[in-house]
Amino acid sequence: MTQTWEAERRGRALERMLTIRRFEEAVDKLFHEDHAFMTHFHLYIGQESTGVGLMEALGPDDKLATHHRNHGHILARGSEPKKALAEILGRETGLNKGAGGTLHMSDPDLGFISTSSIVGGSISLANGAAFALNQEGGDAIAVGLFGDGALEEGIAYESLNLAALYELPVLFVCENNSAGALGSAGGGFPTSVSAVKDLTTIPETFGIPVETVDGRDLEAVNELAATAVAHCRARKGPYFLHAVTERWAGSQPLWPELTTGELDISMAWDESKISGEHEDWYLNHDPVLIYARKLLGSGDITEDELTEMDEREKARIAEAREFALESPRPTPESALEHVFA
Amino acid sequence: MTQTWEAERRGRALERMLTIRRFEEAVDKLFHEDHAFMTHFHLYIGQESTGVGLMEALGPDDKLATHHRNHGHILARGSEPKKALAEILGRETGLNKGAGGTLHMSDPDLGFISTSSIVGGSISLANGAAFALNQEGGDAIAVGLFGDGALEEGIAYESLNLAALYELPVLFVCENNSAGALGSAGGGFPTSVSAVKDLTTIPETFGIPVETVDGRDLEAVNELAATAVAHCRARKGPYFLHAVTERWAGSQPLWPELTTGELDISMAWDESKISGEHEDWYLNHDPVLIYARKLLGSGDITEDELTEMDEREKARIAEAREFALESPRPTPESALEHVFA
Amino acid sequence: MPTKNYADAMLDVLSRFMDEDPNFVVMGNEVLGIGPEGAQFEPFQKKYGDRILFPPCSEAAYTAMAAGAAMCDHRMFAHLGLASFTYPAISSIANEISTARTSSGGTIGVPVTLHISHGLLHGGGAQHSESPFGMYWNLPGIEIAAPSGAKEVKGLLTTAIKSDNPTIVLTHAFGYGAEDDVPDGDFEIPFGQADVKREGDAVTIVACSMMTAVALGAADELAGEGINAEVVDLRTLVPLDEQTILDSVAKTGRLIVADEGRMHCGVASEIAAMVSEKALDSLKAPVARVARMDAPVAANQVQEGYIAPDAEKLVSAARQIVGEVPAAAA
Amino acid sequence: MPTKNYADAMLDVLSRFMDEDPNFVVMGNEVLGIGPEGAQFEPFQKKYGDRILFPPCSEAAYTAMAAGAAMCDHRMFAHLGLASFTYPAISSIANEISTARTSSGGTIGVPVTLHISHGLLHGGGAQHSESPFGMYWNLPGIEIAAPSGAKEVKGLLTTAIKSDNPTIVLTHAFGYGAEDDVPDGDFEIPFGQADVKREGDAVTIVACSMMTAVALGAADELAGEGINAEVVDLRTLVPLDEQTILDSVAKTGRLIVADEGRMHCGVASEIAAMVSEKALDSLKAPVARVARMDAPVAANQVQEGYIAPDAEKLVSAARQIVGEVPAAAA
Ligand SMILES: Cc1ncc(C[n+]2csc(CCOP(=O)(O)OP(=O)(O)O)c2C)c(N)n1
Ligand SMILES: Cc1ncc(C[n+]2csc(CCOP(=O)(O)OP(=O)(O)O)c2C)c(N)n1
Ligand SMILES: [Mg+2]
Ligand SMILES: [Mg+2]
Repeated sequence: MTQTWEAERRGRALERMLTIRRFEEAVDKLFHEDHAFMTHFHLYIGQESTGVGLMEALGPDDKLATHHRNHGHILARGSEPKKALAEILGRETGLNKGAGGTLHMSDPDLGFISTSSIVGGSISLANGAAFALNQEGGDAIAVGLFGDGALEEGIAYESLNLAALYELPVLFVCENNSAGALGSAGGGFPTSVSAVKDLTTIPETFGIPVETVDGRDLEAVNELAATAVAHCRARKGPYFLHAVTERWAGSQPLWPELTTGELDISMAWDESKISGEHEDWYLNHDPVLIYARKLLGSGDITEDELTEMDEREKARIAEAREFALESPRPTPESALEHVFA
Repeated sequence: MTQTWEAERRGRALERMLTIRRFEEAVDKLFHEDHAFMTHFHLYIGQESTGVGLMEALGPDDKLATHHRNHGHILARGSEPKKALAEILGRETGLNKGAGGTLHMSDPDLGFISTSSIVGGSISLANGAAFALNQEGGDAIAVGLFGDGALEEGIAYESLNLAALYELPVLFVCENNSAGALGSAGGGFPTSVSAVKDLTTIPETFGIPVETVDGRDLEAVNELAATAVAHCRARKGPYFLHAVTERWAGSQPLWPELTTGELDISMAWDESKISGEHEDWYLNHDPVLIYARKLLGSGDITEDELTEMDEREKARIAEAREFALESPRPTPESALEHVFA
Repeated sequence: MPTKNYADAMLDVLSRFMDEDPNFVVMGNEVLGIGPEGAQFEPFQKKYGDRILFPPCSEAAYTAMAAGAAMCDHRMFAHLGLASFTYPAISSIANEISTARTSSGGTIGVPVTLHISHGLLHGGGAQHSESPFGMYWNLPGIEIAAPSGAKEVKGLLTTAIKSDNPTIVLTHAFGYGAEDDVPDGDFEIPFGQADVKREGDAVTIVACSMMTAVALGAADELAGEGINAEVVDLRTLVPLDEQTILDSVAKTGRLIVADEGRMHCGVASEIAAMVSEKALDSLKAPVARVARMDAPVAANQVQEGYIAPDAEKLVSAARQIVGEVPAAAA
Repeated sequence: MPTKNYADAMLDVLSRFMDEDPNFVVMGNEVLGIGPEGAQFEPFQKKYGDRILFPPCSEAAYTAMAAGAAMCDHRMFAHLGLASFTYPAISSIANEISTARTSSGGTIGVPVTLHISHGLLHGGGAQHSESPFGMYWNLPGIEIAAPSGAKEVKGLLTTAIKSDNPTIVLTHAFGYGAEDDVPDGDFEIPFGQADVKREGDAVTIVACSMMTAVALGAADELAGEGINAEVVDLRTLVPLDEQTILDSVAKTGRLIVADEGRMHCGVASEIAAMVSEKALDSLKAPVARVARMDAPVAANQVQEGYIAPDAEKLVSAARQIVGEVPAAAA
């Protein structure tokens, strides 16, 4: 029962995707150009539609456990870009006082529990949040966010079994970004080095309902997520959502690069801007352009409004960037402050 | 294409089952009556048909990795009962100089690699043996022996994935002895605490061919094993054999007890001997009695021959018992002899 | 004071939190071990069954599940079984539980209590005899208690469950039946307070877990020879009560550390190093580590006994270092 | 001698065994790390591709697979990635690999080499910065090497792969690019031989892995102050070259241990304990442990730097203990 969304809601969703995209572009520059941080990092470019579509379906009391590719999840849930960016730069003003960084960024105020960058970790921790929420009564649910590679770890299978056994209200969201991935051949982590041809058969084995959705399609993701969330709220046990997206070319190398350039929003209406090696990406995979075209097509937004919206987001991220760069670093001694309560 | 076995082969198989049964009865007495060893142990009673049927299908160059319930595997493969019993008593004359005991008994001369009592361990190690044999060429295969509980461990799933990915010549033998198990309710280890209703769907998920067989039926097990072994020898990848047996009442408590008494072989022809709480066990589940009846029925063996055979095995185990009890213990200093090469 | 064994002491504590805290949950199999004391679990199970889980053999995942619930401020008690069975769960412990508070900038706590059975089992072999105090002490962010008897089990387990930090409580797999006078009602033993179980002036024996009883036995024997040993029960490794150890060594000038864990990078090494750093001048003789030798445990009592720390080894170590010429006079 | 970095040194060794032994297999992802040196892997991959595996993210199972093959006498090399990623595999390492020879009565060996990248990454955070020397040293039956530079990488890795025992070789995740003069051809560094990298008489600095370079830097600075430090590179933890350490301490009378692993139950504790047991009389001043503080690593260089051992801390530790009044005169 897809009811089309009202323009205003669509606008908000597109805006959030733009926040994430401009944010990730800024992160990449802060690493490669500003050398403002030195660690390995992972960008959410190409998956914005999944994150935003999913978060739109959640409520304020729901808990989440995310993983190494968390920037988009945290922003989609509504965290302040400036605090997130400060966190990635390891500043005191960051969401986690700079101690989490890109790999462990989490926003407890928005229901995020500890962010694990150990592949498979988020699945296992999400079970715990679901267990706690179940114990408390009410209808809040837990969401475990992870990638296709997580299904290579044994703990993922153990956790699916536990979730099914204890009928935990947990929504497993597997963002399969390996479609068209070159895996190790491309120098990237060989994600989905699996003999399982269709990942949905894994949750099925444990009797967990599962559906696959095109992760590029924000509204489709949201519709499926709404169904899944309702299932968990009704305490019918866990649900597994499999969102498939193309692996963004920029994440093929081990260290992300803006291979496809900074987003040129005018590509949403001006085909002439599109050409070259990444043509297919701009036309068929970039979820921001896809959704922008949809909204232009339906008349929910005009080119000028879109340009304006994008400029607003650029400015917002530019401010966040300044905020982060000017934020103080933690004091050395504070390294021992949060080891114990 | 079941061809019936010639009497002689059947005799040998029945004899081996009797060896195992009398051996396990001796182990139980050595613990409860003689207090000749103090550790937790696991008996193979009720599964003799699976072990013997399987080993009959293997060749001399095949490698095996077994687990905590290994006595029957090692005897079925042909190890000397006296050396096995000495091992359980921790004597120098044991298969592993008394250092392995019941939990880690292994017979490298017969192709057994290290015996792990960590649930899931044998599956993961069997992959390695299969990998090595594959590397060497030839057609030898590896066998991983484990219980239904092993499929609760993450490493089991990781290992199935690896076996499928690398098309390893490994035969996974899952002895599901939980049919009718009371699990934790009965005070036993809660094996098969799994949301997976049919364990065969697990290997299927990884594209590994799987068949279920009645573990009580020695010849059926052997026939399926032969097919499975041929599959692996032909380097067609792994195979998963699921052998189901009733959980023997004696293993319900955490420490095995001869709840069903010592085997009275005359129950194979004299129904009047059978009564009481364990009637169903004697009639329908004790694999030794089942096979004995079959051979009596087919005329492959007579009551007298059967009695004689059983007496021979009893005497053999009695000797093994003496041998083990009289064997010297390792010297204290030898504790450090085999830490490093 | 009523006499109780470890098992009863544990049930005292678990029942108390079951009654106090509707969110308190106990998960694990054979929580009271696989010996006869296991039976004592039944009445507890009957009463609180709906908040007791018997998880599958999935140590990594149920440890993480307990941790995830604790990250939502639920106090969780997870029994992981024998120490060897905790190894599949170490990623959940080391990567998730020990780091969450720091990585979140202090915003996320993990009030989970992990209960582990450790120790030599008289023939248990290499995979059922571990005492990995050293491995866990090498991790940050986790409090570690090692009760020496039933009284300590009650007092330390209570403090552990009340703690806002993740805690690991290691009790001896052979200890469930060991009895002691155990106070009724609310009884806590604060973390970071070692207990001088026996006063003496000739040599200090710092003991971990059940080695405390072994050390007291050795002390009796030594007393017969006129060697008056002081026995210090560590009680908790994290936090460590350095002062009580240093005071004792200042008095005796001699240190023996008794631990069932392996020697290298174990408890004995840590205590010896701490003293050599902070009280070298107090030492009149070399430190002696009486710990498990660095070998896997062979599955027979003879070889197990050879590598195990025991009263005899403590006695001869004491004789030797008491006989030593003081370093100062060397 | 040609100058090579860690990565080249590793490839020298791996190529040599690929050529010598048709059963030799290399498995693991990012064997040469995720830095620029990763590219050096390509020619090797082209040449020996059929015996190189890029396993799924299943550390427990592929470590056990390597072990199982090794139990069939195949020499296997498995790269497990960063130390944090080895935690899911600890059961395979501690329960299977370390125990097989003992449990089988000496009949089954496990000639597998596990390669692990350890160390602080300038902001890598709590799950990418581990140096678990202590946790692994607490296990029995496994040889452990900690190369301090490219030359040691070549010499020790060769010895490790040749060994009939399971070995763990920990190289620093930031070291792949570090260059050194590396001998061509067959080059082995025997296990159990520490290397005195710098002679001195005022204080002994025993260093593990890359801390050797840091210690040499500190020694230069100390020399300027007239403090002549001797720097001992441990090279292997198991077996440990106690003699070289004891000889040095006998000469200098002062000991500092430098290790990137955490303090408690770590390398520094073990060395300090060993010396306090075997050479207390040689010590003229308290031992000093300069190791990583017991805290998870916050993902920023400021807090990371605070808990990390460095040259400055080594220098001030040296100044202090050299200034100490000898215990003998106390
Ligand atoms: C236990 C563990 N092993 C290895 C790694 C290294 N690693 C980081 S990201 C990654 C790939 C994860 O792929 P996927 O789960 O699909 O997430 P994606 O990056 O594709 O979004 C790996 C193997 C890790 N973080 N944890
Ligand atoms: C990792 C681990 N966790 C727990 C145990 C304790 N344990 C010993 S046997 C057993 C049950 C195994 O059941 P199954 O695999 O079906 O074998 P069975 O005993 O039924 O033959 C368990 C949980 C163990 N040995 N290893
Ligand atoms: Mg992926
Ligand atoms: Mg079973």
